[in-house]
Amino acid sequence: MTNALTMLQALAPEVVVAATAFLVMGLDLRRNPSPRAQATVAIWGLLAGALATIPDWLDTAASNSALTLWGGIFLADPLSVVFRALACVTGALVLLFSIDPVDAERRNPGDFVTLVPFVVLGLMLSVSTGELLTFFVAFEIVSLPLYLMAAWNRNERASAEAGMKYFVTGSVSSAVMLYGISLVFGTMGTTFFSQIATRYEALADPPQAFVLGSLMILAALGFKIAAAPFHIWAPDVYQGAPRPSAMFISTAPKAAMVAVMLRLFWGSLALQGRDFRLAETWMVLLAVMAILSMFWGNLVALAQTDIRRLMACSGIAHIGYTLLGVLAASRAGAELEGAAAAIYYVVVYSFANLAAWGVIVLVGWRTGSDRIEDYSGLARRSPFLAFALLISLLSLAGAPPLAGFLGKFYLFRALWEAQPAWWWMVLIGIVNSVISLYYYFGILKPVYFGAPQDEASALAVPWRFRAGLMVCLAVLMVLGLFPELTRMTLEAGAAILAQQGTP
Amino acid sequence: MIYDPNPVAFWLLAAMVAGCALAVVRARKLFHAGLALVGTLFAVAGLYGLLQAWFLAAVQVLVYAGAIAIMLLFAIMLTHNMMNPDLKSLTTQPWTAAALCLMLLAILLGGTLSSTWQTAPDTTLSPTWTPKCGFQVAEAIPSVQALGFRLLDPFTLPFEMVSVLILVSLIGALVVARRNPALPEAPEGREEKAP
Amino acid sequence: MEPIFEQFVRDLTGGFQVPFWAPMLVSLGLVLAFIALNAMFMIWLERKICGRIQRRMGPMLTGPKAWARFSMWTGGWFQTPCDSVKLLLKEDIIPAQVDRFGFMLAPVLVFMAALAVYVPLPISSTSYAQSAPIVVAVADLDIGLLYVVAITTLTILAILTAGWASNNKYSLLGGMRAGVQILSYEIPMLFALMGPMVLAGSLSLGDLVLVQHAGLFGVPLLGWFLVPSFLGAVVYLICAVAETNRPPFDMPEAEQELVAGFSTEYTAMRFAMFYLAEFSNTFVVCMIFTAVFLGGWTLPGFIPPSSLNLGFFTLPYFDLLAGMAIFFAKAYAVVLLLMWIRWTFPRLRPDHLMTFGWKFLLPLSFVNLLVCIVLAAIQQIYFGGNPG
Amino acid sequence: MSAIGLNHFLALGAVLFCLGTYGVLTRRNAIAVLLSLELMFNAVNLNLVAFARFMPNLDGVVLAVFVIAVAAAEATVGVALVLSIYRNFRHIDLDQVDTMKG
Repeated sequence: MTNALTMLQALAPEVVVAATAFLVMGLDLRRNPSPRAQATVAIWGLLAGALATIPDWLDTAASNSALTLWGGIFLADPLSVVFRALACVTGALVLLFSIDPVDAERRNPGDFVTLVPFVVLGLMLSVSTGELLTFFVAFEIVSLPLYLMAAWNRNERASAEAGMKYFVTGSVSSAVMLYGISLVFGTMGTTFFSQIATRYEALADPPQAFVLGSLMILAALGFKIAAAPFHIWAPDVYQGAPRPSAMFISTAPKAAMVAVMLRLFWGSLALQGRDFRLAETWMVLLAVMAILSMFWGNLVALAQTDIRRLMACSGIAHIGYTLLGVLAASRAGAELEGAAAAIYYVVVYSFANLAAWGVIVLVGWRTGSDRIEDYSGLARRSPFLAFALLISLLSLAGAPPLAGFLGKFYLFRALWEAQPAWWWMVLIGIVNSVISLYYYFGILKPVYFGAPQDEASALAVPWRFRAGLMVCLAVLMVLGLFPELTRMTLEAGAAILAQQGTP
Repeated sequence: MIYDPNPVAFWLLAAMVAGCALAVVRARKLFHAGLALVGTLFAVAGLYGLLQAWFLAAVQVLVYAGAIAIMLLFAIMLTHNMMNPDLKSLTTQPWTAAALCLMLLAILLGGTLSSTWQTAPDTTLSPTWTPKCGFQVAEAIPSVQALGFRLLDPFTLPFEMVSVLILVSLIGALVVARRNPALPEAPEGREEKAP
Repeated sequence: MEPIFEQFVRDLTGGFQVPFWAPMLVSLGLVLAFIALNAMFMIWLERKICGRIQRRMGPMLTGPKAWARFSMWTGGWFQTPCDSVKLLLKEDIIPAQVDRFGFMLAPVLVFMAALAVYVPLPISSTSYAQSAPIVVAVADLDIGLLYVVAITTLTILAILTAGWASNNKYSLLGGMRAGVQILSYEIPMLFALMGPMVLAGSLSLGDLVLVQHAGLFGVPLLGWFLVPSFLGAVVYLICAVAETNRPPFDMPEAEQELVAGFSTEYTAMRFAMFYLAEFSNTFVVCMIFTAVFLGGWTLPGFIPPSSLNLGFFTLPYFDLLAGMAIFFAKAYAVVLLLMWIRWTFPRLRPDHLMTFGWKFLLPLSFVNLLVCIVLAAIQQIYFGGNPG
Repeated sequence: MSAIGLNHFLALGAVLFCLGTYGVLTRRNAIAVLLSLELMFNAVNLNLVAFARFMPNLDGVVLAVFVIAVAAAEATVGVALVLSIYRNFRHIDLDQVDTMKG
């Protein structure tokens, strides 16, 4: 058992974020609450939370092991460190982009700001737990506020509809996941990942109910990350929800889910180098999900005229790519590359997506429209916004000097190395990237070559947006321009990650 | 002593669970569906009792039947015309849905019933751990106490998280459900005025 | 109940083994009879008290003149039996537009709840022919206190059903008000009860009483949870009044606004069932208060002998009888307190009621819980173990 | 009647879960969907408690307590959303809550 100090160190980021969340909530209870002040406090608190992961990072790097609390309910390992920091930064950026429009439109900005740190707390806990039910509870802390944030515009039909759709699909997937958890508990007698692993190893034959249970868990995870064929809710929700909420929905839960998938697949349930019958079953499903997601996302995106629906489709496609990495990670011998590539891709995707959504939020707030034709001439109205959109979309498309390109490259290489016989899957990935170029350019063309519809021109960019966008763009460019840096980090990370799963 | 639940009690409760659940999904009046849900919840609580999980049975009645179901009944009363039977209560393809569900049932039954479970013939819900809290606990711990210790020792974190979960859903639900005084009311408002 | 009943039958008949269902049946009969008779007595008492407090003539004078002339307390007793006969003989009306299923279900549910809540209530204990004292209750459940609070749910459900099924605006509003009120006050009530739970380390009502008898910090009277958890007792009492919809918290049936609330459409026996359940519940909360805060059937430092020798006759089960006497004396003291409250306070407004419950009672019950935890910790550390 | 074993409880849980699914799929009324969801959560709890009793392993009961708490939060959110739908559409018929086309 660890002493109180280690416990505090391991939990420091969560403690900081939780304290921030309660502080922000307290600020909302004052007689004249100031949402902007709350947002400032929340942003700094979240950044402090991200910084608080550093001791964990150094500690795990130095000892090559994970800090385990309560027998595996809480794990502070490299995987969790990366994603906890990512969750904090995502939350801070979302607040930076959303506080101006939310405050201006008077839609309970204080409560909106209050919920964000709580969601981040849920994200952090869901990526750093080694127990199924704790994960479930943590993920509900993420989902429930997000359902409500989707319905935040209380007097708008589309928003209420988005919230309801998100809620119903999300709850059904929760129920399915719980049923799966109950079956896993029944077969293995425990819900701790590490113990499941050891007991699974001891069994000659995986019980059918266990396979069924884990498939149900997987399907539910597919729902939550909007991977095809469980994606139907995504476009409507992204379109109907208020833009800041949609931005949050499209980034935060996806990254956390990928982390959890990696942990499940690679950390404990699919054991490295041992019995792979179970993993094979899953891999088929994963591959199907990946391919369907890529094709559906990219092809449907071609037909979209609403930029939010388009982003939803592109998000589905990107989940498809990421699943290729998870697939590689669940293959013996290529786990490290696969996992590292998936992590890298998700990080890059988050920043690119945040930047793109930042622009969408600002333009939507100022013009009240999300139609792609209304973006026409954006370059003349605000060169900075146009540039931000250019960089983020190119990165999403995977154009060479940017981080997105490296991300895809790592993914495909990991998949290739994991199983050369899967060359056709790599090919599908490449074909899809090319398709995606087409619709990303479909946005960029009017932005740069179209004429502004109204002459009223220049779009003022508030400093919050400017700062947030700059951070995102800097990340995309630095990660892309200095591949050595990335590779070194990844390799170091992967080496430590290898220790994970054996707490 | 082998744990052997009373078959008569089981079948009665099982029939009540299944019957009430069927009523929940098929009743024509929404309020009746709500009442049937409460019936299901009570029957499930009875099953917990049969399984000797008394504390959980009480919690089920207190929280599920007492809070969740009642809240849903309130929602029915707040949104629904009091007496209108819910005539068009089903979607256009109930048979497709039924077929799907039967398939799901077959899969679930096939998957679960053919499995071997790690069950022991022993009867007592005895915990296999030793409390670390410094309390003197008798050898045969009543299950409520054991449950409490279990919540304190490994499940501390989820326990705290649940409180956060309830807090956030409360904050958010209040915002979404409340009328916004700053904005005009939705179109087609009826004459009703809620307090 | 079970062991005592078996013992009793064996003593009487010389070794007859009772079948397993007999104790249940007997306790059901006893509880039913108790509810009916006790309600009549309480109605009489209520009338007397309201007559005394508010100077109402009827309750003090109706009935044969001689009785009224004899003393103030004997007059007016005739009213209750007359009422009972009237209710029993009235026509049972089911209005045309009601939802028949719900309308008929509601009184049954409410009465079921009133019956079921008696199960874990301990009224006495006896050690006759046994080494350790046995708690006298239908069944002294492991989770008794939780069970009692959980069963209240059924009452809410019944009232909501009655309100909805009557197809009447007054009923619906009354039902919803009652539902909200009971639901809201259940929370501070549970937290108020949690103090004693922590102090005793048990949820069983029998255990709670025994622990109180043992005393806190080794001092017997301190053990009555009224002392260490005084705030809890106050909060519980207020919540209990609200839970039973008694004035000053009788919003659900506020006559001036809602005719008679959820029971507007009910007549005759069905109405009587609501009425009976209400009085039964009132007495039940007083019994719970007695058991949880007033040391139940015990008196500090007083342990009755298991049988009393009267010289010419040995009274068996003396401790049982003495315990019951003590218990009911305490419970009726609480009943009198409730009646005093009822006839002296004006009715609250619904929003005031909610504010009072959520913003005042709930924090107060938290404070109480904290105090109890501290006291329990002191007991644990310096006096070793739970008091029990 | 034969002795009641774990499988009986599991089968009942599966039936309950499927009935819940059926309700979610076929009901158009938003609250009816919520009611059906509760059935699904109950099926899970029934499974967990049955496992807990037959294994025997107390953890199942602990997990069930958490599931109940989560279900409570979920229902709160559901009711809030239903009220928001009702305010905007003046009905809660999910089939007609479909304004977005893509």
